[in-house]
Amino acid sequence: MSFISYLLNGISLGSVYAIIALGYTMVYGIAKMLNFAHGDVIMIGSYVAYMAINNMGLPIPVSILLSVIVCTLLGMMMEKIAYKPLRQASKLAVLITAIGASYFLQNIALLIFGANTKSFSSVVNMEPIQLAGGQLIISGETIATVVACIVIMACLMTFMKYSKAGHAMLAVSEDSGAAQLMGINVNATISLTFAIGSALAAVAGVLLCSAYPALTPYTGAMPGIKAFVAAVFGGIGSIPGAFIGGILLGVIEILSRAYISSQLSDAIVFSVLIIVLVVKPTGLLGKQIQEKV
Amino acid sequence: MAVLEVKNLGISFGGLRAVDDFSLEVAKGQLYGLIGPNGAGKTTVFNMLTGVYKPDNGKILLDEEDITGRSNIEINKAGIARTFQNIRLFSDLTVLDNVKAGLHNQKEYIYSTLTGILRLPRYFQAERAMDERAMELLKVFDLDKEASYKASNLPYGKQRKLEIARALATNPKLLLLDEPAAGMNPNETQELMDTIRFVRDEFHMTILLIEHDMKLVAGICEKLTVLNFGQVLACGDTSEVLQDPKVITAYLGE
Amino acid sequence: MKKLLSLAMAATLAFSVVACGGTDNTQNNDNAAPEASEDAGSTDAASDAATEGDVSSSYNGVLKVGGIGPTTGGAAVYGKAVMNAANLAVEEINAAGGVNGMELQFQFEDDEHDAEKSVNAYNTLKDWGMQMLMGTVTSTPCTAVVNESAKDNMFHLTPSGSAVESIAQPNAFRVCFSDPNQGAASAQYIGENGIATKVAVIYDSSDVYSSGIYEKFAAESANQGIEIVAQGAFTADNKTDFSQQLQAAKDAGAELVFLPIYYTEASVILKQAAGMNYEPIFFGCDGLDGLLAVEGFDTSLAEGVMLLTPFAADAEDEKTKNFVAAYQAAYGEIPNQFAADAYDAMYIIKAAAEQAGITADMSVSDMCEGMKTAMTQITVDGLTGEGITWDAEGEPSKSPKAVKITDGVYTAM
Amino acid sequence: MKKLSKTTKSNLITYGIVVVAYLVCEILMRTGHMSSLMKGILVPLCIYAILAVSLNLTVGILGELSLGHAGFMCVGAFTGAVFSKCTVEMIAVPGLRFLLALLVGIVCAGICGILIGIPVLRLRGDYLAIVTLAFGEIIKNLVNAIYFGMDKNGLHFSMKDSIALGLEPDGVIIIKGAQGITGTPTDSNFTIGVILLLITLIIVINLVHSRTGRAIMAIRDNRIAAESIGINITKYKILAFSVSAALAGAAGVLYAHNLSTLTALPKNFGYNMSIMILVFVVLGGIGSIRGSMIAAVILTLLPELLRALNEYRMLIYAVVLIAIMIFTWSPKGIALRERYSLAKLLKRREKEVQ
Repeated sequence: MSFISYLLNGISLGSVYAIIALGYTMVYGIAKMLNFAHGDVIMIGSYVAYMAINNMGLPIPVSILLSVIVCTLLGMMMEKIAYKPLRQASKLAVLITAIGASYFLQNIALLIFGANTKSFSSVVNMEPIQLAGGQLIISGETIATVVACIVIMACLMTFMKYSKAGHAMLAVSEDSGAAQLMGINVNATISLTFAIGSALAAVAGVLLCSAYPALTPYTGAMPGIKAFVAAVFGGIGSIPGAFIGGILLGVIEILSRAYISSQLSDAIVFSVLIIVLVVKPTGLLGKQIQEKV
Repeated sequence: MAVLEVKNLGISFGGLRAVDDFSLEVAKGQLYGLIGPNGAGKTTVFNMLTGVYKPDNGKILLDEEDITGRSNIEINKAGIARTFQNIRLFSDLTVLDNVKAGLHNQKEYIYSTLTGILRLPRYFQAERAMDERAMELLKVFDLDKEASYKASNLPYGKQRKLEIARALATNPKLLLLDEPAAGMNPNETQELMDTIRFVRDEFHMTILLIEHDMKLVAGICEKLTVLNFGQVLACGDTSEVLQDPKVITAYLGE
Repeated sequence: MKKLLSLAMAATLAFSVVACGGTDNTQNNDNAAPEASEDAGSTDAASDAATEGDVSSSYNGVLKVGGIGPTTGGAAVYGKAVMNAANLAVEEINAAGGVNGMELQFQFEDDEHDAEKSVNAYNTLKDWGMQMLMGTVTSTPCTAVVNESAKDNMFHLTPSGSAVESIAQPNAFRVCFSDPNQGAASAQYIGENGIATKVAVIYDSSDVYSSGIYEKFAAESANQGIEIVAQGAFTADNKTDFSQQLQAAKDAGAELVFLPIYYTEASVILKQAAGMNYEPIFFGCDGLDGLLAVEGFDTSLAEGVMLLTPFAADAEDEKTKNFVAAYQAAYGEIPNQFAADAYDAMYIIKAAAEQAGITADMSVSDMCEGMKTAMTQITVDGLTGEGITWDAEGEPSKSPKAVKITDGVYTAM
Repeated sequence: MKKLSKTTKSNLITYGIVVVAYLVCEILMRTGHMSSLMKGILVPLCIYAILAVSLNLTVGILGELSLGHAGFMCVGAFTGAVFSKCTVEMIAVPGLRFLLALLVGIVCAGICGILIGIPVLRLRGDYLAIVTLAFGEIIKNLVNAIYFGMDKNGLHFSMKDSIALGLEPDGVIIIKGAQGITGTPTDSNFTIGVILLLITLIIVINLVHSRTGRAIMAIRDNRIAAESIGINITKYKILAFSVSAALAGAAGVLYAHNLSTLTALPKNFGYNMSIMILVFVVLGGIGSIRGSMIAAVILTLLPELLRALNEYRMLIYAVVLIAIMIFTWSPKGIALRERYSLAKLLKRREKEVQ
């Protein structure tokens, strides 16, 4: 019985990772860059939602919408100011810029919102489901996150498969030069990707802080890294991969904490990642790239 | 005596039989051409010969030594060097260093990492000898004046030449050239033909080359093998092969 | 070719000059410009320090006290609280005539909760002309700085550096309890009052404070007949989710969950425990103070939480009320226990300095000697305890108050 | 032949910068013209310069992105500190003790480099980056869970807590989990730091300009071509990686002996530190040894010199990072740069140094 509840806990945590990883993997797939600032966009999204609910007294759906809008704009702005000029530059330069952007967001949040922890009140008003006579409890947040995660994944996959913009994204991710020649506006496509990725970050932020309510300027950093690991785990660039990677990561983390060592769970999670990558060098669902000689 | 002897070589990718039952014999000092339409499997043959791909079946003998299935590093050590269809230079190294990298495994220039770090006398001696040898090779290709250039700053034609120079630096028994004239204008091609011939004569080298430029093939190759759909279509002296109706059909279509 | 070479040489030279300029930036001020007043003054003092190891600073009846703590980074909340409260105390002290007639000057430097940065901050303060140190806020940096301050024989009072090693030198004292002290006191309190016998602990194994308390608590529990049925650790990188630790505690049937951690994590733990219908007694140390002040926190979750803390922001005594009101007016938030420690620290410095008869023209080392003796003689009534005294080791002797949260406020037990 | 003399000259300039900087600092220190801050920060400057130079070997010369460099530093720091603490009574001469600790740290970090390099270097690009990041985090996590003590019965080890060590009353706990190591003898000083930096520079520069270095750079520029001329990819990758790790270990030992306390926090041994070192390397010019050294010094000093700005300091640091990247890499930035002569000079320099 405790195993099942650990499993549920793991899925709950994993679905948060998954939802962040979806944003990560989108941006990576198209822009081919590790957006280290993604976790901090999540943090900004949470703060916006927090402020909207607690200080401006807006209703929850409006607050979430506001947070999504702010994050979308923020993501597009970041892309325009910091990443776009470096489209042709060395990958490392882009990485450093992303790190710079991450520091920037953290410190600006520190200045605006202060260092004090804010306790985020949950946006999910759902009674927990009790199973097996109250021994298994599935919280409303868990259900909301898992459902949101699956819905977003399905939407993204449909979007990629059937919409024109989605096709453009696929084309850009395969070969941006060729896509440009085919008349696809690469800049607009990448901008759109950042917009979608950041909008997802806002949703992720709200759900993350609903489930784990301590909000500080550094809230996004570690979940961001974990989600990044999850995205790599599942095969970075792959949308279902991000979902599977996120859930697996959460489950492994909780189970290793429960059955092996609570101090070493990070080490275990990262070791599993390494083993997976050594066996399958591009992650669980990643494309194998054969270099042509 | 055959430097290279290939028997019934074959490889499949997925369900596709890329090369099937390929046999070849190249004699010492020969200039041998491997031709065929696009997608015939020429580069795949090269990749099997140099150990990039492991053949599913067949045998490769170099100087009667079986080198089938060895890694590309071992095969290079055994004596096969190559160039690439799409130029693969060490683009951020100087022209000189590109050739010196080719000298990496030559016994007379080897010294340990520690010797290099501590700059023992052996380091200076070996480096000096390497410089001399590399400059010699560069002179052959008329690249000595550009020795300190970054390889990526060379004009295209010279990059091709540098690749050959680097391959020769490994002191091979057999040199494989993958479309050496690709992207060259007629003048450059002419010059290249002279160089290849010169290399063969000067270094007593055996050369196997893939080429699309029929003028070059007809001009310098002594023997030809024609590959079509992964199989040998024709094989023999250049002039005969080029007049073979089968070969003409394969090239011109029905 | 030659031109290129010479250009390169010139560029390199220029660059190296820039680099050197960077390296000796600060001391260049000293040679070049007396008009760079603040820097020049500080470097003078520093150069004295270099030769003698003691600083005689400006004589205008000013006592310069430095503070160190994190004001950026993940631990910024603690550093800022200390900085704010200390500034508040300094203003009050100066308004009331200063320390022994000297004007108290306070400067606070950021250390990002990093030992190396902390030493840099210490040295920066020395350049400023610091004569006493009130810091550092967090334990590990404090341990690093205490070695440096001992070399200079500078009086060192940490408001909240609670690790044993944080005051391992004779020049160092502290305001807060030491970690082992809190761990032992918690176990004794639980045991003696018979609150619970089956106890689970959730602690931050990557944190000095938390693991320090946990270890002593575990050791003392054995003497108190308390059984630790589950121990769940987390780390700084892994403090998003506590469901597993809580589940383990629940499954093990723990009646009490001991939380030797800070309130940020505790707020999440309480929420998650409520989510899984787990209602043990939660028991914490001074780190839990601040829980009720977390913005947006549903205080009903904290109902029944017990903590041993020397300070509670909604205590009813005059001192606390005044302090909290002043702090809130100045900074718009409710002070936590770090703030209280810092506020007390400034008054302790004042009391000890007056006891020792410190004057502005004394050397740092002489001040330290005087303060060391005075510290063991004074008795201070502060926010964090009545009648606090110190032993020569630097440990304060005060009794923690056990409080329980009922109806959203602390009530004494 | 001219080329050779040019690189030699460039290298001598690099060494010269270090020696001159050292002499200037020593003179200022001896004559009492140096601020306490500068005196305190000299050893860290050496540490970060060593780290930057050593990471450049992986990133610039080998061409692989590593985000776990701080992990090797951590290994060096902890093994070195444990050695020093264990032998503090046996070996009375600080210099000798430090030298031995240094060896221990270097060897352990180097071995870790090999162990990690073997599986990791088979991966490419971003996957390699994330795995090195993972290794760094694993090392940090493990170190935080280690309890290690010594008493008359020998050494005791536990992954649980210090009680589980079961020490005799006279025993000392050397590593106390997250509380780390305290009371390490502060054996390092500026002179040692500079000597180590010089040795690091000599090792890296000589390695780069040797047969081995050529092979490593050949792999970086074109792996397939390197294989085709018989260069053993795995061997040289691991060699470069482990040398880089060992040097980071040396920096770690220096770090551990600079302060009396050593803990593995996310700040000093986590991925944040790895990224910071990477920033030095990228800002100094990927592959430019001298550049990374200078960038390390400037970027370590910058936050200290910006202290007056208080909380805005890190914000400005972030803006500076982004601005420099855009300035040096974006087409507009490059055009802007080329209009100014000083910038031209700098660019020439970059070309020459390689």
